[in-house]
Amino acid sequence: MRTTTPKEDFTRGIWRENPVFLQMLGLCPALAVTNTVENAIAMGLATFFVLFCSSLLVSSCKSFIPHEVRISTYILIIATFVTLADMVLEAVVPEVHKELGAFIALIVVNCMILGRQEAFASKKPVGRSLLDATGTGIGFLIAMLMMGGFREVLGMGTFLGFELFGPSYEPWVVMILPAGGFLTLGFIMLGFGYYEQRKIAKAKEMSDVEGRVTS
Amino acid sequence: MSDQSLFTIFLSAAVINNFTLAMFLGLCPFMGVSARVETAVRMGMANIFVLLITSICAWGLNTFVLEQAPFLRVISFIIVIASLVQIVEMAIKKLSPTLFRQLGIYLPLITTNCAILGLAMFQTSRNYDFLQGIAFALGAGAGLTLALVLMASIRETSELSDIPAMAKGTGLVLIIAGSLSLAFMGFAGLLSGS
Amino acid sequence: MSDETNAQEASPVAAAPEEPGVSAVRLFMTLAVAGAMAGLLIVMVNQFTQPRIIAYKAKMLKLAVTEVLQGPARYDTLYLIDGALTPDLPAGLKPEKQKAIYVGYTEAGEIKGIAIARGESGFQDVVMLIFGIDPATQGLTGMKILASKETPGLGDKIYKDLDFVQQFFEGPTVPLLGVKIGAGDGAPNEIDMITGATISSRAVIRIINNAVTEWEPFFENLDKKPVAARGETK
Amino acid sequence: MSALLSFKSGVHPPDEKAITAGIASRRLPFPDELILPLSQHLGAPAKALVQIGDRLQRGDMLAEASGFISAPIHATAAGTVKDIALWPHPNGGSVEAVRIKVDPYSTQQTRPRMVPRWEDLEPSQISDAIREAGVVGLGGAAFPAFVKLNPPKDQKIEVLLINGCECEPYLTSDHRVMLERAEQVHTGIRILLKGLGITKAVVGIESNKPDAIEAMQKAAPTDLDVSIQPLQVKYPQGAEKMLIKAVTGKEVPSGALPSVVGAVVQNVATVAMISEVFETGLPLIERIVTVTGRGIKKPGNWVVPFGTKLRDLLDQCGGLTDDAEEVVFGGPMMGLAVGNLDVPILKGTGGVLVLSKDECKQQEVMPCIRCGRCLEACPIFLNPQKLGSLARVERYEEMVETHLNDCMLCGCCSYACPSNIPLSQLFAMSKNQLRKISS
Amino acid sequence: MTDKALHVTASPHIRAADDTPTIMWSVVMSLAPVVGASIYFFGPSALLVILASCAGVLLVERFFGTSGGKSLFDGSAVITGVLLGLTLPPGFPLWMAFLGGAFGMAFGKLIFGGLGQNIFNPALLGRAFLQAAFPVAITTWTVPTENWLSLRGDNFAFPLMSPSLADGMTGATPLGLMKFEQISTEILPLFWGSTSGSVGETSTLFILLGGIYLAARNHLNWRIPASIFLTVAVMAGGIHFYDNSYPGPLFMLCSGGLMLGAVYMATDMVTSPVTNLGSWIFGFGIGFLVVVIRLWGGLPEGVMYSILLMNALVPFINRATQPRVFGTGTQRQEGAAS
Repeated sequence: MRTTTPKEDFTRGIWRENPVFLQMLGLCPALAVTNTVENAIAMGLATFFVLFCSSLLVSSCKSFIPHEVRISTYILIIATFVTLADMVLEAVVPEVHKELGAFIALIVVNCMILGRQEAFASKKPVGRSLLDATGTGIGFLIAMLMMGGFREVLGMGTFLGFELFGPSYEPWVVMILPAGGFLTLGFIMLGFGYYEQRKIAKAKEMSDVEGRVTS
Repeated sequence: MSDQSLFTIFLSAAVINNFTLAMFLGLCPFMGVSARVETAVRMGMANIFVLLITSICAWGLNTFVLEQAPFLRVISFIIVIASLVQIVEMAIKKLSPTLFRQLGIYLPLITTNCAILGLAMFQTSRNYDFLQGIAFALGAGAGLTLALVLMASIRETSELSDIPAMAKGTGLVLIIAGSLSLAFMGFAGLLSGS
Repeated sequence: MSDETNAQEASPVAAAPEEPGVSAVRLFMTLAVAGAMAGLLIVMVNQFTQPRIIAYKAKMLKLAVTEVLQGPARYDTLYLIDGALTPDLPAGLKPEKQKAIYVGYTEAGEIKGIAIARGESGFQDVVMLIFGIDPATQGLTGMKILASKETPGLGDKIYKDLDFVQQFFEGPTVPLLGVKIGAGDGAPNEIDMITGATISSRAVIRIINNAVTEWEPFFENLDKKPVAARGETK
Repeated sequence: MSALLSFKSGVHPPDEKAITAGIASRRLPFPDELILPLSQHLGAPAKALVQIGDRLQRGDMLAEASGFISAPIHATAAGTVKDIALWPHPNGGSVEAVRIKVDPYSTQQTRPRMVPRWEDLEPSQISDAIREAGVVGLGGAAFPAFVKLNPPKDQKIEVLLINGCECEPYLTSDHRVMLERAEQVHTGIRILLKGLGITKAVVGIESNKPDAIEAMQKAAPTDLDVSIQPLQVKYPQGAEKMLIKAVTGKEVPSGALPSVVGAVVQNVATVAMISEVFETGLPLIERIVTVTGRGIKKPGNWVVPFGTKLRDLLDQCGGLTDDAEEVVFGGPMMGLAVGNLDVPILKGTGGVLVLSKDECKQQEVMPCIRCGRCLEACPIFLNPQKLGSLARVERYEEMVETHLNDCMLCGCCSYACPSNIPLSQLFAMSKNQLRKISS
Repeated sequence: MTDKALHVTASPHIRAADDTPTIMWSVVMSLAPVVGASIYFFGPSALLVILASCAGVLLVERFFGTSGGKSLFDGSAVITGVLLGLTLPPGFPLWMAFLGGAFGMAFGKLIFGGLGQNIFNPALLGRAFLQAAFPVAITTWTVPTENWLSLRGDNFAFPLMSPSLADGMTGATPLGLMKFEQISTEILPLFWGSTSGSVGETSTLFILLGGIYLAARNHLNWRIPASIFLTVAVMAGGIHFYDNSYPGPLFMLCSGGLMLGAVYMATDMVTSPVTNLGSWIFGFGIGFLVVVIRLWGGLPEGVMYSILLMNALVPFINRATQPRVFGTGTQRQEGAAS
């Protein structure tokens, strides 16, 4: 594995290797609970919490965990923090908890978290792991916010409950339905694809120009 | 809430609130394994099998073990399911090496497949009894398989088309999934028609 | 299957030569310790959160019952045990798993109404609601949707459209009959349905009618057997 | 119509046979020069036996067969070998050919008999005689005719099928053969039956040639079990497998030869020429060729010596019209377009088609709209739609799984395709690619 | 004789007369009476809605299509636009119709690579999107007004804003009446088309005429509508016979979008199976789903969803109904045995 700087550990997950948009991890929550910005933020924060705590624990205990049972142990650790997050959310913000429902428990099976443990926390020192977890967590939060924002603004005409376009706005109900989740992520991925293509085209153009100049 | 008939539960999980297209569960195989119809079918079958076991286990754990400690559900479900999938994996490896090779890395992923844990959690929060749980698991499995096979056959066809470069890969799959989800909305209200 | 082969199969990528000597005992111990610690942590946090969660649930239930019974002086929870209603829950049974109704009383100790919760399939998924009924007049005293995934902007009008909800507080008699707005002839059991959300409207009406049918046999006994003041008071 | 025997699927292109069907065949004057490519048949090219300057009589063998599936080539007119060099071939590209300067003063009379009388031969010797006479299938594929007379020992031949369908639109050479040489055809059948050691033959003729059916029926011998079977007009009725299916109801298994189902198929023109070969004692040196289409001034049917240059033949027919667009060797469905008028007429050339602009208007290729017409057209029941899309993305292995090798390139799918996708061309190219990959 | 430049093309050198643009334009032409009838019944609103959806489709095709506008002339995009317009209510806001056309074209067709490569019928996908996005507007059926020239609803609602509709201007479709109020509609008006409903779906007569014309020219696969009609008639008939509170087969066939869907949407060549057996299965599936959704589903109408669902199944049907290749399979044994 290529060595990375601490700064890279942190920034990588935020955008360049965004867990949702570029690694296609954690799709289930990114699609299921992003119908409002509020839900998206709550989910993002809960996931962030679990990721951060699990990374902390895993990277600090990595020398005690035999290789054979590492996955089981990671899952156990993650599940513990998920349960904690679940209980705390239910006690503190019961309304949001009701909206998110079983999807909080499903943070356990968010491949992004297990993936970070296996790929990073179990191999790197605590500080680096926390940087990585923070970066990835922020990346996930950003993705959730983008999804939630797009869907809530179009689907209800509001952002975090604030009306944006006045009372006679015609909401695009489809956006807050399941189909809207797929379509929104699809639009974003198409945007990424378009950007990628343009970059490739530009690079090609540049090399063509250079080729012409040198020849 | 557990007044629903078995058929209602089955139909709801299979088409009306399709596990993948409306509840977003089991997306990893949906995006990953759904490039070939044969693999999708087998993956679906493996899922149905694991879902059934999960449902029975979740019901057993809830009724007999976790009566007093509901807060340990997530942990105990995930552990029991993980061990079960391990066993299934070994069994498949032994019984059908071809199948094992084709499903490759996705079999262990069934453990961390939201559909499995999701089934256990939803079944619990809806207070399903044993038979309702079975119906739920079968419905969910049928729904997953249906979505997988549809997606796989559509992708097989689309592979031969001139997909615009920007849509190659995930973009197209998501748009297809969105379209499927739109189409499945036609089943809404199927059980409440007067 | 031995542990070594198992581990190798599970992680073909782990090319690092492993010590063959990691004993099964150690593996087991690691998991056991981790499990024990996890359990401990969860139980500890649970100690703090559980009371709040229970209190919140109770509060929400009380709010709902109070709303649909239009402010009873107090109400009792009656459980259906072995085909009879009883305020006492036999030991070992969990309250949330039992079928129950909530009987509200006036200051004078007369029955003000009965609140019943029930869920059935709506347009998308299960619609869960609670409603109050006055057994004397067979008229509803209120209705509140507890949970629903009905289509936003359309089916969700069953709790967002206040005109629709208000009708259930105005004492319509059971069995309810859904009619198109303006198409009714003024009978006391008519409910104007929501334009464009007929299925969801009908689901609400159906759920209430079914609940009444199910619980009606018990209504008469209630009158004869006023329960002593106990349970929660307002 | 529906009562007539046929196969499933296929297409119904307009037959356009009226242009030449009524024109009796005439002998083409010997040209000044003949071009005889060493590869005029399916299989290994023949090996030249002559040298520049050699004087040849009409019927002299100038190249011998080189292998089991191969055929000798004979001089089709008396003259001098001018050159042995590469020459444009109708299939495209150039192949080794013997150029003969025709002796303008020769009477082109027949020398003493080169082929023995068939009556004198044992059954087993008949096939050898046919082989020596250089007879190949005149239906188009030019498969050496004797091979079919030697089926594998474990396969019992029950019936000889004579292909008089001529299902390609425009062409009428077989039609003329049946009208003008019905007796000869029946003699040919007699010879082949003797060679095969069986007694049953069926002649399949598409019902758009009632006069040919009548002529053949009139000439049929009474001592042999030969029946004339009218068939539905449909392309490709004349393909071996389709003819067998139509007449016997049996399907030749995928990848197998007709002998597996007990049938041997010969083209009606081949049979007539076999008879002629034994009659005259000369090897196969000429055939009837239809020159037709709206791009030729005087269409007709001609008895043409092999090696005649296309240019000479077309000149004889008055030349091309102004709107002539494409010259095709063979029929419009499977024939090959030629770009060079110097190519010679070969053993397998049943017709020369000169299409006008209107007849072969160039149409833009559109995307496939999955209308399914190619599936309805394919006589082999392939899925050309899928094969076509696989070919587009060059997934040749999957094409083989989709039964590409069963495709006989009949062109039905291309004909039917409303989007003008050159399906059969794609399949031919894919087959070539696969051959390259495997070799 | 002078040599002239000869064309050298691959065989076959002749082609069947039908080509794709011919087929497409003949479908458009056959829709003309349907469009005419819609204008007759619903006034200028009908034309406006059709034009708006066509505009959405054509603009997207022009600016995002790969052929750079050439495909505008093969008729395929026009069909999508007209068909989408025909499935919308007459009073539908034009901006929504435009959006539906644009969505259907972009995500139903272009994203799959354009003409011939899409999985879902683009017109119906556009409509499904509109149905999910604006469920109220798309089920608001305006009643006919006295004045033929007046608009039927709020066609000119400001983009992104809700249409406004005065009370009393809306009615219910025959299917809605049947489902929610158990009121049946006479067959004759259904057949002629003078009922409320989407712009182009009401007139069974004109749609059937168009279908017969296309079938006669072999421009549509008659097996698909035939199997849909058959399935619906048999199922609805059986259920009606068993419990006559359910609508009868004639009502089922003539009401709602069944005719339009069966004749023009389901038969879209690109999104229907390539095999004949597949076509029968496809039609049967659509008919079955239509009856199930109409009788037991939440919506009064299910044709759009039925077709989309079966569209999704088409690649699978194509796979499963591959024809038996000549000389393989069962026939071979028969041949070998005899």
